Amino acid sequence: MSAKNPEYDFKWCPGCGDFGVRRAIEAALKQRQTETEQPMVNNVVVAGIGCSGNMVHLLEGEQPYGIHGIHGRSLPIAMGVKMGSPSLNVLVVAGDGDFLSIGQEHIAPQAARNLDITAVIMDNGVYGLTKGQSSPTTKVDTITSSTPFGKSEQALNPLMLYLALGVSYLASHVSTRVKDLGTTIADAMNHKGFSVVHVQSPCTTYNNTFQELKGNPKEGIAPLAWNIPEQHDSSDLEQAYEVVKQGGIPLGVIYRNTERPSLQDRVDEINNKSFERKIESIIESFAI
Amino acid sequence: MSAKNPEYDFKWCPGCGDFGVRRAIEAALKQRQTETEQPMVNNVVVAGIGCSGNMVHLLEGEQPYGIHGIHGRSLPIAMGVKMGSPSLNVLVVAGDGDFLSIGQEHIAPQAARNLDITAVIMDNGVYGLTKGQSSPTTKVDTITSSTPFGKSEQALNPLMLYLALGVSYLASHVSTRVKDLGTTIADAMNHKGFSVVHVQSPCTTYNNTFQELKGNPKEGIAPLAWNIPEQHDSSDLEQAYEVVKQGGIPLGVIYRNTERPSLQDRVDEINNKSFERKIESIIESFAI
Amino acid sequence: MQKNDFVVRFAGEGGQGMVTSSEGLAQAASSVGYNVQTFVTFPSQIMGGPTWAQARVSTSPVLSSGDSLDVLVAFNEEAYMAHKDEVSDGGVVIFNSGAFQPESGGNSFGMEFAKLAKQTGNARAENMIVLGALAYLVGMSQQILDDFVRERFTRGREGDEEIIIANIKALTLGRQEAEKSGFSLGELAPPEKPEGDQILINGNEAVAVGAIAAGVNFYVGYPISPATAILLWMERNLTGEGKFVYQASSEIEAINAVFGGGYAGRKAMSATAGPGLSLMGEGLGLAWMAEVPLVIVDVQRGGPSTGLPTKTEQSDLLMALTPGHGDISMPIIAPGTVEECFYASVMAFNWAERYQGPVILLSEHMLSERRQNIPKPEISKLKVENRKVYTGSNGYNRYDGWELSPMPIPGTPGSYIANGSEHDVMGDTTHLAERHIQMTERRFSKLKLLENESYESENTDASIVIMPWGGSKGPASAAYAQLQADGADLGWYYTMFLNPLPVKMLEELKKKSLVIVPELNYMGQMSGILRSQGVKAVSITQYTGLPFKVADLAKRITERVAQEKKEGVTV
Amino acid sequence: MQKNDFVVRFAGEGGQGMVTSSEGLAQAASSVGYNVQTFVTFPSQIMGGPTWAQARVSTSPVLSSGDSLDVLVAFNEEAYMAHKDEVSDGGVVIFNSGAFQPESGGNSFGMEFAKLAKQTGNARAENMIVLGALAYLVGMSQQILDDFVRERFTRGREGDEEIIIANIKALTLGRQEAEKSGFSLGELAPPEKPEGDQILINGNEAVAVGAIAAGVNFYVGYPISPATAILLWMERNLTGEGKFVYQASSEIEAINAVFGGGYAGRKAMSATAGPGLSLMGEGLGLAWMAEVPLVIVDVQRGGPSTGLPTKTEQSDLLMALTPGHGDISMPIIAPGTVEECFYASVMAFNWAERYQGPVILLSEHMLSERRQNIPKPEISKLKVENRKVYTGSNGYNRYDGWELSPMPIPGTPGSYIANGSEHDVMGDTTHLAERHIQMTERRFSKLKLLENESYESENTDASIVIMPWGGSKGPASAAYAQLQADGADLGWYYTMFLNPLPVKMLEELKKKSLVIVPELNYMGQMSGILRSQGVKAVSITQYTGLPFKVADLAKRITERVAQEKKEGVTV
Ligand SMILES: Cc1ncc(C[n+]2csc(CCOP(=O)(O)OP(=O)(O)O)c2C)c(N)n1
Ligand SMILES: Cc1ncc(C[n+]2csc(CCOP(=O)(O)OP(=O)(O)O)c2C)c(N)n1
Ligand code: SF4
Ligand code: SF4
Ligand SMILES: [Mg+2]
Ligand SMILES: [Mg+2]
Repeated sequence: MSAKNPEYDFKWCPGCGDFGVRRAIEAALKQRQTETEQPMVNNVVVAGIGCSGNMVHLLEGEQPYGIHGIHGRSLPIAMGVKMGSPSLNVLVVAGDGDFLSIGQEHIAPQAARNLDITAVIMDNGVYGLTKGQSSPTTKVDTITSSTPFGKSEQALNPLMLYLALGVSYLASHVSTRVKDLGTTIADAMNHKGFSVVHVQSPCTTYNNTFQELKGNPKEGIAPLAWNIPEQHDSSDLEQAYEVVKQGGIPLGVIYRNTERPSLQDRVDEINNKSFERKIESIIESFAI
Repeated sequence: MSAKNPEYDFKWCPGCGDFGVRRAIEAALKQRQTETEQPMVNNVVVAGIGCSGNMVHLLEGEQPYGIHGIHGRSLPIAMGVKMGSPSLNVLVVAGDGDFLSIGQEHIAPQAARNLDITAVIMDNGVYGLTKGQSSPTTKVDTITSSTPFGKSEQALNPLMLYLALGVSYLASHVSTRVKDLGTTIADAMNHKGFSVVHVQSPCTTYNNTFQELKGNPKEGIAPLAWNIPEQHDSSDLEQAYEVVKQGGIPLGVIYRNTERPSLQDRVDEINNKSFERKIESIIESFAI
Repeated sequence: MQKNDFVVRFAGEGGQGMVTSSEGLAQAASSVGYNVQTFVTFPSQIMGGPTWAQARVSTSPVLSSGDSLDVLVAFNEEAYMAHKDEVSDGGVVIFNSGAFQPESGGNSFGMEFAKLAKQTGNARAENMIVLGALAYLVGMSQQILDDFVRERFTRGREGDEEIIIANIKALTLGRQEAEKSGFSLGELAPPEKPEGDQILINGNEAVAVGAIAAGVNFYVGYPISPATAILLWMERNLTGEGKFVYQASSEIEAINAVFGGGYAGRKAMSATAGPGLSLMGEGLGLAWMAEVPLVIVDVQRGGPSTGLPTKTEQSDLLMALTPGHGDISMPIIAPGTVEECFYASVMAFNWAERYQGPVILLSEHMLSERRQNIPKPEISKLKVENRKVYTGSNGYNRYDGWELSPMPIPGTPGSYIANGSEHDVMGDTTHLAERHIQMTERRFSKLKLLENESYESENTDASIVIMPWGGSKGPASAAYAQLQADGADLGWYYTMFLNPLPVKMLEELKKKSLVIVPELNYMGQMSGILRSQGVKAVSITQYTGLPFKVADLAKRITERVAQEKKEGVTV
Repeated sequence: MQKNDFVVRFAGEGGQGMVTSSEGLAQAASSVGYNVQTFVTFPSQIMGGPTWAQARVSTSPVLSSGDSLDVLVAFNEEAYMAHKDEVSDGGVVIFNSGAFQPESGGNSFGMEFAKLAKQTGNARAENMIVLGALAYLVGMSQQILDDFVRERFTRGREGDEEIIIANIKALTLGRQEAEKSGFSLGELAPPEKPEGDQILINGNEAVAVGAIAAGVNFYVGYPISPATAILLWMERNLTGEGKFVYQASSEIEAINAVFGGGYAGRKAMSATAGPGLSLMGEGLGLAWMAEVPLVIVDVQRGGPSTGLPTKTEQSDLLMALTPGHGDISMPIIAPGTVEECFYASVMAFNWAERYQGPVILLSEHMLSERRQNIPKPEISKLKVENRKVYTGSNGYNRYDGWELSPMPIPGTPGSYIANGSEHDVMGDTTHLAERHIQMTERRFSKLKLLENESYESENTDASIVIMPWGGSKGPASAAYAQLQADGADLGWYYTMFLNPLPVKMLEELKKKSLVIVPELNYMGQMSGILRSQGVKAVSITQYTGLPFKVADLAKRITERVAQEKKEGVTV
């Protein structure tokens, strides 16, 4: 827990995947700080509600700005922050429930706009904070506290969704590969446009998938996670679809479109085309 | 306008695509009535808010049940109706704004559940009822009343979205082919699971695309609409993606998965596994 | 006798230029110094459908759109049947004899609109034919309309002159037809030019322009009647460096984006109507909790639910006061006139910045579409308030203390967390009872900063007073004037600051034996609020989707006063 | 002297069995006829974190969780420091000497919880050690706990007997340790077995079981503290043919699905907390407008916004009354005890079906987790109401008239449109003023069907009365009893029917010189509502996230009464 504050009383459970994500984000923020020579207060972390969202309070070291708002609304809030002050770096941190269930409606518009922010999603296939209900990424038939007879809906494929919606940068990762993950997040932050880093971050208390992800050769469990081969051309959307269709958890950058203008580019263009209207001349236009 | 009611005062503009969709729906309802030998009151039409949603008031002849609720919420309402009374046929009618903007969050869950209803979407690439603002399917750079300097976001590809979310039946159509459309809607209603019939239904007042859709050889305009070839195997998801990737407006059934259980199948299964708990025995379980 | 005032209604099918006619008349009349006010209703369908628009022209300030019509222009039979009963004794109907023939002539005369228009060489000049006839009837000089036409159609294009000539010809033709009819309403008194420069503007525009005057630089909104016009206006005018305006994908996106913008240091705004406000409750609660300034305009329409999108009502007040769960009390400003729309908008931003939180501006359909001449705002005299900004170094405790504290702007030192959960001085989540006490009291203490003494009062010695709110101010003040003239002993109170109410006004109201609140809702929402604050208040309600008529309201006030005198208060 | 009542608190780290201990004690004590009530708070983190749970055991009905502690069981030093000041004079602390040693001994004694547990051969028997010690201190017979252990662990599995023996051994060990300490709180009076059968249940369960008793057959909900337990319970128990229960993707989906279910003829329900209710406003408005029955439970927690998810508060009342825009007035039932949770739930469904519209059941965190013995509901005596259903042929005008009319069920003749826009008799959209008048009055007239005379009153001649609502009923009634005993001239009113209020009660309240409303919010929400209805009401508020303490409340009531007698009402 951040040393700053003795009143704050939330803790992740021992072994929670979010610890790894935290270290990766801290590393990414530092890396970007060096690269851009901007102060830490140029970063704003916008969190969803969930165990994962508590990230915004738990980051150690020099403190960025933060928003811990309401469940599912991190993206529109982030849009407001970014378009309100375009020189800021805006990082969304949210869980699979927050981002893909109650907040799912907000992905399509930002993908279509190519809002220049980075979303780090901690997917544990469960609602952690409310103690173990099923989430959109929970596998069908899984028994959870809210699906005592097995989950009756098919799991959402978030990577496929992101691609279909036109997210311009997509990476997939696991929380255990802290160093790679940190570099990927920094890379995503460097991308001009809407970037999503979708991280498998197991919930040790309600859905411990560490073993499935890594595999366990002794017990004959093949690992779900696999490295995207070097030769993958992430600028090719077709190839990106191929990666996702292979299933499992690909590790690395799946797609990156550097051609598309970001929302800010578009807005700048319009603001250049149009001129600022002064209040006096506006009022004059209503003169009788 | 339905003869039933002189107080109702909404009319579609002359030439509006929704007229064609209306005739197709009327035909489909009649066809299904014959096929299933069910009375018309076994149908419930759940409408979104928009010019398109007024469909529910404008259907002529024998009247189905109807709901004209609030903007964007036709799917969850339809879920309630269907799961509340599974023997009903539930038909959603909504516009591109209603279904793909404010209501977009509701598609993924129903696709994941395979809720057994049919959604007929009237896509005119514009907000008709509020007089001409841009919608998610409005093309980038288009000038509309709300995008005076050109729309700054990329258009959503709804067909791609539906496939990515796992909709189990997908057809694409145009409002002018009334007969085919009617047959397709009836076919979709016959499908057990979540079916979407996405119809190009041009708005003659704010976004008249009749010519683009049909093409105009004299003026060298190639038609956007094209017939899906007979040999297309709609049970193959790969082929479905291929059809959508070809762009334009494919006409016909793109995808059809008849293997997946519907939500009702799942619920029945669970209800068979579990037993009804009587109130007396429930109370007894709390006895001291 | 000279007439000082007339009301004309244009009724027909959408697309026949009803709105153009009424706004054109208003523009022409106001340009020579008359006071004007328009009233417009739209049909629910997009094209066609029964539409009507009305204009009132007067030598003195216009308080209401007028109870009955001096002239009805009926473009078709349906319109004639629907509106003829509202023509006053001595009023006149001009009907389109090219379209129909009314059963009984009476006080009406016909012209063939289309045929006459064709004679001018401009088939689209029907409205000018009508305006010409009208001008004759109400005794308005030919010159006024001629000048108006000349100004309007001088656009520096080729053919301007032709169009001008055709239109003036149309005006003359119409005038001649009216002359032939033998009808006349007497001569219109010459304008008493209002003091100072005037502008002609409607309520939605006034809200938008007020926001610009207050420094709005961030706008995100979702289309919804009757607020869409504000979004569209902003899309065109909130342009240039450092401005952001955007159409959201929903009201939920809008409120949260506006929250983010406010946090980032912007003057952020969205406008919506009831259904949108119902979706913004959670976001408004967040802004209250995290102390982030923003302004939400609710242009009320008939409710509940999808309700009556094109009708007027004042029924969102209760919802607006507590749009979300928990202890919150939203500051609310409700303008009563088009002019107040402008100042309410400026004040809404001032309030938001001053107390660092969300403010709701409660407008109404009837104000939003009403075009009216108002004194030109003097920008140099406006007081525009800006945020108290933190300028120190890092390590700031943004939520320290029991009252307002300076707000850090991201990008500069002073990082903290804006938190929707209860939080400590840094914004980190906490569950300590002491903290919840401190923060709750802190949030409410800031409302004190919004207290002011801006209200109207008249005849304050009276024990029974009228206190309308919002757009009912106009009809109520006309009714009040009428009752005063009739010798009634009534007082008058009015403010656009509904929450918090001006303290002194509230103190005075508490001493009254009865406060009568005319309002356009069923529940009597405002009088309930006043009673909860210790005022003996009752409502006079109406829920028809239309504004009060002055005579009707005056009668109901008289009845209520008589009842009060008989029974004493029964609240 | 015999003790009639004791309060014990178990405090430590999450996962150490605090809740199990308090609930076990409650179960054991209630099984022999004591009255019990538990109180639980959770930390915000998932595992570990400071947790405490409390149980009160009494020979008479338990009204509050108890102001001060007879016994504190401290599992670690942090817990000891946080809670020791709440131990009453003469109370005792049992601390875990395996974990820490308090600075000053005083009224405390230590045991090594873990070491003693190990001696029993069952390392998980720590709680039994503690319960044994506790039983000795409060003078509870060994037999009670032994029997409890025997019943609880007889599960028909192999090894049951071993576990029973180990646990009984643990109880005995604990008892011996306490005996050694020399402390004792005197002998607990034998139970006065309550009349009739009892069940042990918490507030969330009581709401859920009540819903089943009322015939709920459709439930869609989204997880949120403290309402999640209702969803989870339903997932397990609302099973079998014709039942539907589902986890929604959001509260917006939930309310709209429940609307659809209600329309389709179901008894439909969802449960949420404040943030969810804030998202349901639009859907609730639709149900009001289209006249569709449904029940929404709001288990209130600390607000606003994400607020204090694991703390108690009564601050959603204003929002619940008008959750959406326009003229709406949501029927509200707010239970004050665990028993009332059951009946409130039954009544909420009865109301929804009776007036054909949405009903809000306002529960609270403090009730939801409180486990208490209550008289076993007699199902055969419950009055369960069902919808007035239309059974005629097609062509029915569902919205004809000014009051309730039978509702058609889709699938049977009588098709109509449930419309969120203002509508005519068939449900088709219309904008006519007459229709809006008829429909608005129709919607409000139906509230009359909910009027009833179910309220408590005592000492009704007093001019100053106390009227708590919701979960503050318990502490308020204890305070009232105390003040009565001290000779105060105070009256008592209480109802769980907050909107509409029982008519006769409201009439009586209006005649009082002062109605004092203890409530857990800042704004004094209920007293404001009462004032708006003509009652001279003031609140005693608290916003700490915790329930009132009886002594504290009694003192504040006394002060308020004294002030009133000095000054007269100042509202
Ligand atoms: C409007 C609203 N609904 C529900 C909740 C309760 N809630 C808090 S977190 C959460 C889900 C968290 O799941 P996820 O986003 O996957 O985060 P995790 O805890 O797994 O990291 C829910 C339902 C809330 N805070 N607000
Ligand atoms: C909550 C809410 N927000 C906004 C509106 C206003 N509104 C009505 S219809 C509509 C969009 C209609 O567009 P679409 O769904 O494409 O239907 P179309 O009219 O084009 O058929 C909007 C924004 C509303 N009724 N409710
Ligand atoms: S519940 Fe799961 S996600 Fe939450 S902190 Fe514990 S391990 Fe992490
Ligand atoms: S506005 Fe467009 S969509 Fe609406 S009725 Fe007219 S043509 Fe059809
Ligand atoms: Mg999760
Ligand atoms: Mg559309």
